[in-house]
Amino acid sequence: DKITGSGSTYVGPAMADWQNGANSRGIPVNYATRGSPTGVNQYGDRTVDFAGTEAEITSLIAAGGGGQSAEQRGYQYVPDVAGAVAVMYNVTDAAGNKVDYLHLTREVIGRIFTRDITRWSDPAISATNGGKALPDQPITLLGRTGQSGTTALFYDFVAHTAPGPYQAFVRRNEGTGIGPLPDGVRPIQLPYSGPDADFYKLFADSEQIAQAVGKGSVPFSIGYDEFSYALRYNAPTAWVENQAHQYTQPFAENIAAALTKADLRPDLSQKLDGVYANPDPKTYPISAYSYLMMPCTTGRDTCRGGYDAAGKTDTITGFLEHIACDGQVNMARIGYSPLPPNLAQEMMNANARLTGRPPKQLTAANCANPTFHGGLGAGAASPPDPFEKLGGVKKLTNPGAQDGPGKPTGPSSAAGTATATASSGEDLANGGSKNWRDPAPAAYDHGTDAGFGGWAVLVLAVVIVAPLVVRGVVRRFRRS
Amino acid sequence: MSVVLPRAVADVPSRADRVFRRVTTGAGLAMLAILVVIGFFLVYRSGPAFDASGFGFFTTVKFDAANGVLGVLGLLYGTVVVALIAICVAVPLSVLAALFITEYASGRLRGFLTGLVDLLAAIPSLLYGLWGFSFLGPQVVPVSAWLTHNFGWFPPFAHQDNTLFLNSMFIAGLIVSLMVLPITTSVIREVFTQTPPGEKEAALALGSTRWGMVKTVVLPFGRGGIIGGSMLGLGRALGETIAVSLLLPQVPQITTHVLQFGGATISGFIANNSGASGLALSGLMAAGLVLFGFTLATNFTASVIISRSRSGAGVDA
Amino acid sequence: MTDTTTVSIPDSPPAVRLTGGPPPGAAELESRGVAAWFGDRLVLEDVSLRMPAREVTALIGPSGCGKSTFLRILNRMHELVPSASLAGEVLLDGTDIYADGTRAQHVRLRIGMVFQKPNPFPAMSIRDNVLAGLKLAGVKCDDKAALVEQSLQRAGLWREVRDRLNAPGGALSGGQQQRLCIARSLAVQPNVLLMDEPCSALDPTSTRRIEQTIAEIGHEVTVVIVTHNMQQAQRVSDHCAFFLAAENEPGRVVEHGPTAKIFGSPEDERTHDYVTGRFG
Amino acid sequence: MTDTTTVSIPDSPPAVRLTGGPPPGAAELESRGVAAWFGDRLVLEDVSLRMPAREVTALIGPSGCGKSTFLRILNRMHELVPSASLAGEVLLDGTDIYADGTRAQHVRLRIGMVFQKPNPFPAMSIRDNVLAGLKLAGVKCDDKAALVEQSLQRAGLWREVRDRLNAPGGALSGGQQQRLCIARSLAVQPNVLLMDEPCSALDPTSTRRIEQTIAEIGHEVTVVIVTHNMQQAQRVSDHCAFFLAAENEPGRVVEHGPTAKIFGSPEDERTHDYVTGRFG
Amino acid sequence: MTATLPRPAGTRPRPLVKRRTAQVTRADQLAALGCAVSAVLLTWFVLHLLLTSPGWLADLAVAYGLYLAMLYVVTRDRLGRLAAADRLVSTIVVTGAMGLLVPLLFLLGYIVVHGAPFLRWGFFGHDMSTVGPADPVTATGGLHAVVGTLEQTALTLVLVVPLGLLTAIFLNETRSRFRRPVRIMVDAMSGLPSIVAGLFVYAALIIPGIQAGVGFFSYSGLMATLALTMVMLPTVTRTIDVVLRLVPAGLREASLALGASRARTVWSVVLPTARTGVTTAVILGVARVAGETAPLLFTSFGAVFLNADPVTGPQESLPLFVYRYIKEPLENVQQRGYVGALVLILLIFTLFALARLAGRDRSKRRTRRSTKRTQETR
Ligand SMILES: Nc1ncnc2c1ncn2[C@@H]1O[C@H](COP(=O)(O)OP(=O)(O)OP(=O)(O)O)[C@@H](O)[C@H]1O
Ligand SMILES: Nc1ncnc2c1ncn2[C@@H]1O[C@H](COP(=O)(O)OP(=O)(O)OP(=O)(O)O)[C@@H](O)[C@H]1O
Ligand SMILES: [Mg+2]
Ligand SMILES: [Mg+2]
Repeated sequence: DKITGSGSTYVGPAMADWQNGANSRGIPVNYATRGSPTGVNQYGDRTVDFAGTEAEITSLIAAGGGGQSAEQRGYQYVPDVAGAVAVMYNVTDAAGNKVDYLHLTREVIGRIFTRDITRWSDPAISATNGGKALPDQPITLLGRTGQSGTTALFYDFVAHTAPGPYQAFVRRNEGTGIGPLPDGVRPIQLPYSGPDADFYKLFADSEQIAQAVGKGSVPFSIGYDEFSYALRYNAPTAWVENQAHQYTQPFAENIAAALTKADLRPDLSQKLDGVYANPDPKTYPISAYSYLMMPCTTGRDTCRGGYDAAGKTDTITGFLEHIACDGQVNMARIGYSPLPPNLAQEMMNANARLTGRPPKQLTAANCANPTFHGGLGAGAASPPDPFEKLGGVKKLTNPGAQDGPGKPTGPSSAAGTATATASSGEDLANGGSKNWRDPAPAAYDHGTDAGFGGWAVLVLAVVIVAPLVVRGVVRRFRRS
Repeated sequence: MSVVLPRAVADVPSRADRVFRRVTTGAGLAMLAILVVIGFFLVYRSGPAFDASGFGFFTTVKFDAANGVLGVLGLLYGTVVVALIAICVAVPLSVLAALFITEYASGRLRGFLTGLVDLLAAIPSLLYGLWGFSFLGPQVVPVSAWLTHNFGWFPPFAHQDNTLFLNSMFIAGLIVSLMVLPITTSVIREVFTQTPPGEKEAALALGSTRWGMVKTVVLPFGRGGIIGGSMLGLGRALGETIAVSLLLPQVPQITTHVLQFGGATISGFIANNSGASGLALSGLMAAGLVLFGFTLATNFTASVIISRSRSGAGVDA
Repeated sequence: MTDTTTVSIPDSPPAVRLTGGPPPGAAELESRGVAAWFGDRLVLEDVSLRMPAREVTALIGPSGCGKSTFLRILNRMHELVPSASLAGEVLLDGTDIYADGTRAQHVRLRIGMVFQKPNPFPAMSIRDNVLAGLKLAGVKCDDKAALVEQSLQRAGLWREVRDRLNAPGGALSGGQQQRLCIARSLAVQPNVLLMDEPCSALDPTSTRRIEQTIAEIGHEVTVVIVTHNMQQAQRVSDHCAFFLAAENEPGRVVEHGPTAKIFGSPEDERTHDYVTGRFG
Repeated sequence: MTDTTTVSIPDSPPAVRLTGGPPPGAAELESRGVAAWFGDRLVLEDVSLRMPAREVTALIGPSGCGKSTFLRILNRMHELVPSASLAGEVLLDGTDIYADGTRAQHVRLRIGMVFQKPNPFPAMSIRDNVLAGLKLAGVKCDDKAALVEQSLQRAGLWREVRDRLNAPGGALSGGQQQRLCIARSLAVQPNVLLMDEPCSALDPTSTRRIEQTIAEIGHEVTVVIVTHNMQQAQRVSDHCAFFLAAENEPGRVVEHGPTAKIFGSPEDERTHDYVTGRFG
Repeated sequence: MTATLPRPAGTRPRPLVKRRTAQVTRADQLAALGCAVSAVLLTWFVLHLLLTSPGWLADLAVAYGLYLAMLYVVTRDRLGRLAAADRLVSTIVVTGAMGLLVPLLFLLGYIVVHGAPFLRWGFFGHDMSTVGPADPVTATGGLHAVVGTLEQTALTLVLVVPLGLLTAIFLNETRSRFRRPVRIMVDAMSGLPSIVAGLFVYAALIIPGIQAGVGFFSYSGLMATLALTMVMLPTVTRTIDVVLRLVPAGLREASLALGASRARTVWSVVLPTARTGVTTAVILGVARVAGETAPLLFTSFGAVFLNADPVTGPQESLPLFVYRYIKEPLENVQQRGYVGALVLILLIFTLFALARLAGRDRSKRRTRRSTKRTQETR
């Protein structure tokens, strides 16, 4: 039987790859990306057979986003792939040049997104960016409208890296969309009113955010999004400091490194404290697993029975097997990181919880998952941090270490060395005066009435009115 | 002479006629029934939402099932603003285009343009949205910037610092205006073609220029049609979904700043929340019902205006 | 009375037998105290006229006096207008066509009608147009080809179209279309034929042809014709009725009688004024 | 020639001066070898006619022979029909109105036209209707009230409407509307007035009034009138031209000359047939 | 007296040379050209030499404004105030008509440019179930979407045409007292936003159906069809209604006068006469329905594999196909969306061309009728 799933957009490209693989081996699977909460609700309404989600049911219920029906149907979480949330930004420096080298610590990110840091000139930001202050402009935050699994993941990170500001933020915004949150439950929705909302620009989907950042349409803004969208729209992505004080971007090796420290609770839902504080120097801290939500018969107290049709059970177990092994091969190439062996095995266990039969044991021999073979697959490697070449963040920030902080922060040096962000480099760097990406293009600036209108009126008068007046005078003269 | 009274005339229909009458009446009543069922169901299912928020449903800006806050005002506001912008752009263009087709273009061109208008109407809303999102939107940004810079004192053109011009109700309105152009143009064109040729010739025979003729005959005659066509366009604009859902952030809010980022419409909001369940779904139903009522009202006003006006006879949009 | 130009009319073709059609022969039509309303407005009052079988009766009068209305009452077309109502009786060979239980369809089958504007069915061929009456009214016929030929010949159209019976009816000229409509009405062999200004949209030549046709068929069916043209009325009719409506009053029959008398020595002065072209 | 009933016409009101309008007085109109096409179809051929100033010329002929087409050629309305074209010359006081650089608006201002169906601007008041020509053609006038009175008086409508000059033009009866149209045309003081069957949609009384009006203004402007009604042509016109189109041929002028001659002793047999009502 | 109306000199008619009666003379054209040139030059002078131009849009606007102003002034000088206003308005009207044309061309061009390079015949040969996100765009397969669109629209037709036709006949050819309410309801229904129709099907049929375990009511092409029917029914009914109204009343009367019953008249006279018009109306309705997206999100859900059975299981259609891919983050996946958009446009154009073809002889007849009408009005 065919199975249908819906939900997370975060896992969308991966799901496309798995569907294709599964379908070509005769496992008919159909998945639509409609957002995690939608997926969970449709799952609960039994209109789909499984859901893809990053938001847990508890957060969903806390935010009033539904979820009760899924509880009734019964569910288990099954991790399917590892991904990361990127931090994208659009900032210009004092000279009006586009900044594309931003390095941020985890704490600073947390404080920015809880509006503890509210201006780009904040010393906490300049401290990791060559010491030179960015313009004294308010920070505009970009986020997702409504409920989103990505939001949940990101704010879990924020909650851990800046707990104080986070608590204050949540308390401030209880009545403005975030909802009253029980302990440990993360918001899946951002405030749409109240004092903080003025500084939040909420977009309907990841694509709109990425486009806005990529096109530089919101000056002095920063937001979070799936990394693949950032790449697609050439949006500058921040380098994030990890526990080892290295700065990384969300490439597969960094995600994989980070998730080695992920704690899974008994129900397999993730506890990511370890990830955020992973001492591995390759770690990209905002990494997380994405989940499938599917029914089960035994082994969890949230189980409420399997599918009505045996065919569906067969299909989904086949699908999970495909994801666990062959499905992981391409993940690094499209912006994810493959599941480690233990979690791949968990997928088999999930199958067992659905069918009631003993789980299949995965080994390097029967599973193509690259992690079984000691790698991550093609496309996993991260480009080097552009600041490393120049001596590292520390050295840059320390004025004595080099011939001045200003120079390396210049756009040309960053663009020239950063391969990861090079795609955004070339045409963003030359933010000339006629470029409308510029927040205030020169021409409009000077084109006020005084300049433009005055001249135009004068010229018009001279060129058109004068001859007519002269002619009229001449005519009258002749007539008389 | 005594007063004559009409006599009753009864025809005896044949069997074929009786069947004919039954079948067609059945079809008509089926139509009636479908709508009644839809209406009834919408009302029934939006009951919980109305119960939950009472009259506040109409006065609350937010739509947030999380806190049990259900309100349609913000959505409705966005819907109306986008539709109004669309109409403001589309109607003048439609009038000009309709004038061109009926009064200025000759033979072949007229047929071609009439066909083109139909073709425009057949282009899917999705494609307009796609185009608007990836092409037109960015092109419009400098226009918005210019408007803000020079006419910022005019509230709708004002703009807060640090926001973007993309994803604005203005852009959405422009895209929707392209979608309503065909319908308004064809209604207005239809009305214009009904202008009595006698009056047009009378004006011309008095030595009038073409514009004089248009001004004294065609436009006054077509006034009802122009208004009615605009209202029909408005009805269409209110219901536009997918393009708007691609373009707007769908945050219910009330702001006069139409050039800047922000805005939500009922239909776009429903489309973006296609997985809602429980109270949220009920809320969406209620919002849908409000939208339905709103389009109904505009459509009816439109048809009343069209049929009341002198140009209305025989015109059916 | 008929035009003097003689056109060779072929020998009457063999009669074609219809089953389910009207009874054979012409019928007399008589109206008694007919009145007509549109909505609340009385447009015709107290019209009592006898239209003898096998003769041509012309209805004349200025515009708007109710001639068309009267004609449409004669074959129950009047009741098709939503707001219309009527009073009085119309006797077809002595039977009231408005009697209870009489089917309008049946009346119309017996009393054919030709309209002012030629209205052949544009989607049908010439042959199908002629046979349309049979098909529409469910009349059977043993020899359709013969019926088509006979009807077209009686309408004076046979020679012109015999080579293109499959051409669409809309492709003929105005006068030919009008004759096609006459042929179509004749094909069901009605007892009475009503004509409402059949020539007013036509050119002189076509008019002449149709007048000939009327003269021919006037010997076989009862013909009632409305016309604006005094000369035409004089040329084609045996009897004549003059309708007149004063301003804001219903139309009435001012005078009726043999055509010669109406045009030669009318009793009423208004008739005299009208037939001599003083108004109208 | 005019009807014998006399209606007291008030003394001619004081002349009103217009600036930017046509030159004062009547003008002679002459067509030379005029032909007209609709699409590829030639509907009128070789019409050469002189319509003398200050006289009434009637164009008669059966339907479809091109009278209206000819009339519309005389004031450049013909070219408004998309597919229409024409040949020949039309001389207004000796100048070709189709000459290069002549603007149609200007020609139409000098040659007024009254149509078959009354077509006042229904939403405008009676006064505005009369003044519409000035406004549309950009003619200035020093005393509008006087002009309105003068025009309405010449059209024989003044007494009936003087108390309700602000009533909408659409609220008048048909005959009044037609006279309003005449007044509207007269208000710009044209040199020629063309009339296309101005009475055919009207009742006898209105017809009579309009014939009187024509008789009056015929002494001041050149009038060209198309009519189907022989009696009317006899009553109102000084000259007469008979148009005729054989089937599938363009219309031509068969005969023209003084009205008395055309009706009394026509040279052409077809004219004779027509004016005695043999056809049409 | 005969002297006043002399026979034309010479018996032989003049050669028939059609005369030019154009409103616009050579001088007018030259004046317009001159104005255009000087407007462009002046714009260039002012905006590029004296000031810094804000962009091509501003150039265009300024040049256009200047052109209008100059044209007005020049014409007023040559021909007077009225003629100048006339010319000004003509220019503006032409511009307005271009406002109709230009966006259309841009839209079409955009989609063609983005989609055409990747469209292969293979698109119609397979579905997307075996195409991975990293595969080249040319490997895109849309068979499932095309099949879905065709099936859904065909099914919609099957539901809509009989009901719509009968209702239109009911409104036009009968005298029932329900006509008014039905007409009002049809009008009302045409105001039903498509998304609400989708929501209705979703909430009234799919969810309860699935929860009751009735396999029939789940995401499927049929459910999409139902939603589309609600969208299409009123429009089609109304257009057929209009077309039937165009059938001359004389034909109906002729038929009735021949002794036909009402049913017979409708079947043998009215419908054949209106056939082309009805066909056109229906095809145009189909074209509109084929591009409808919003209700499908709730009803047919979409799929990546071919599902030729419209009654069970999610089914893809072209609009969903486009919607699915244009929102994906990978560039080549987005391009798949454009390929789908191109195919959708092509499909709609084909339908449109069909409608034109079907409507052609009707339009001919209509022109004939309208010339007759103009004759009558004179
Ligand atoms: N369908 C209708 N609804 C209302 N009034 C009508 C209708 N048809 C005709 N009338 C009115 O009834 C009166 C008689 O009309 P009818 O058509 O019978 O006149 P007629 O003598 O045939 O005129 P004509 O010579 O112009 O054809 C007229 O005053 C007309 O306005
Ligand atoms: N707009 C038009 N398009 C095509 N043919 C036309 C048009 N107007 C008139 N005709 C044709 O030109 C010919 C002359 O028409 P015209 O109207 O001038 O005749 P008429 O003498 O005025 O007839 P009537 O007495 O009926 O008014 C007719 O054969 C007519 O069919
Ligand atoms: Mg009549
Ligand atoms: Mg005429």
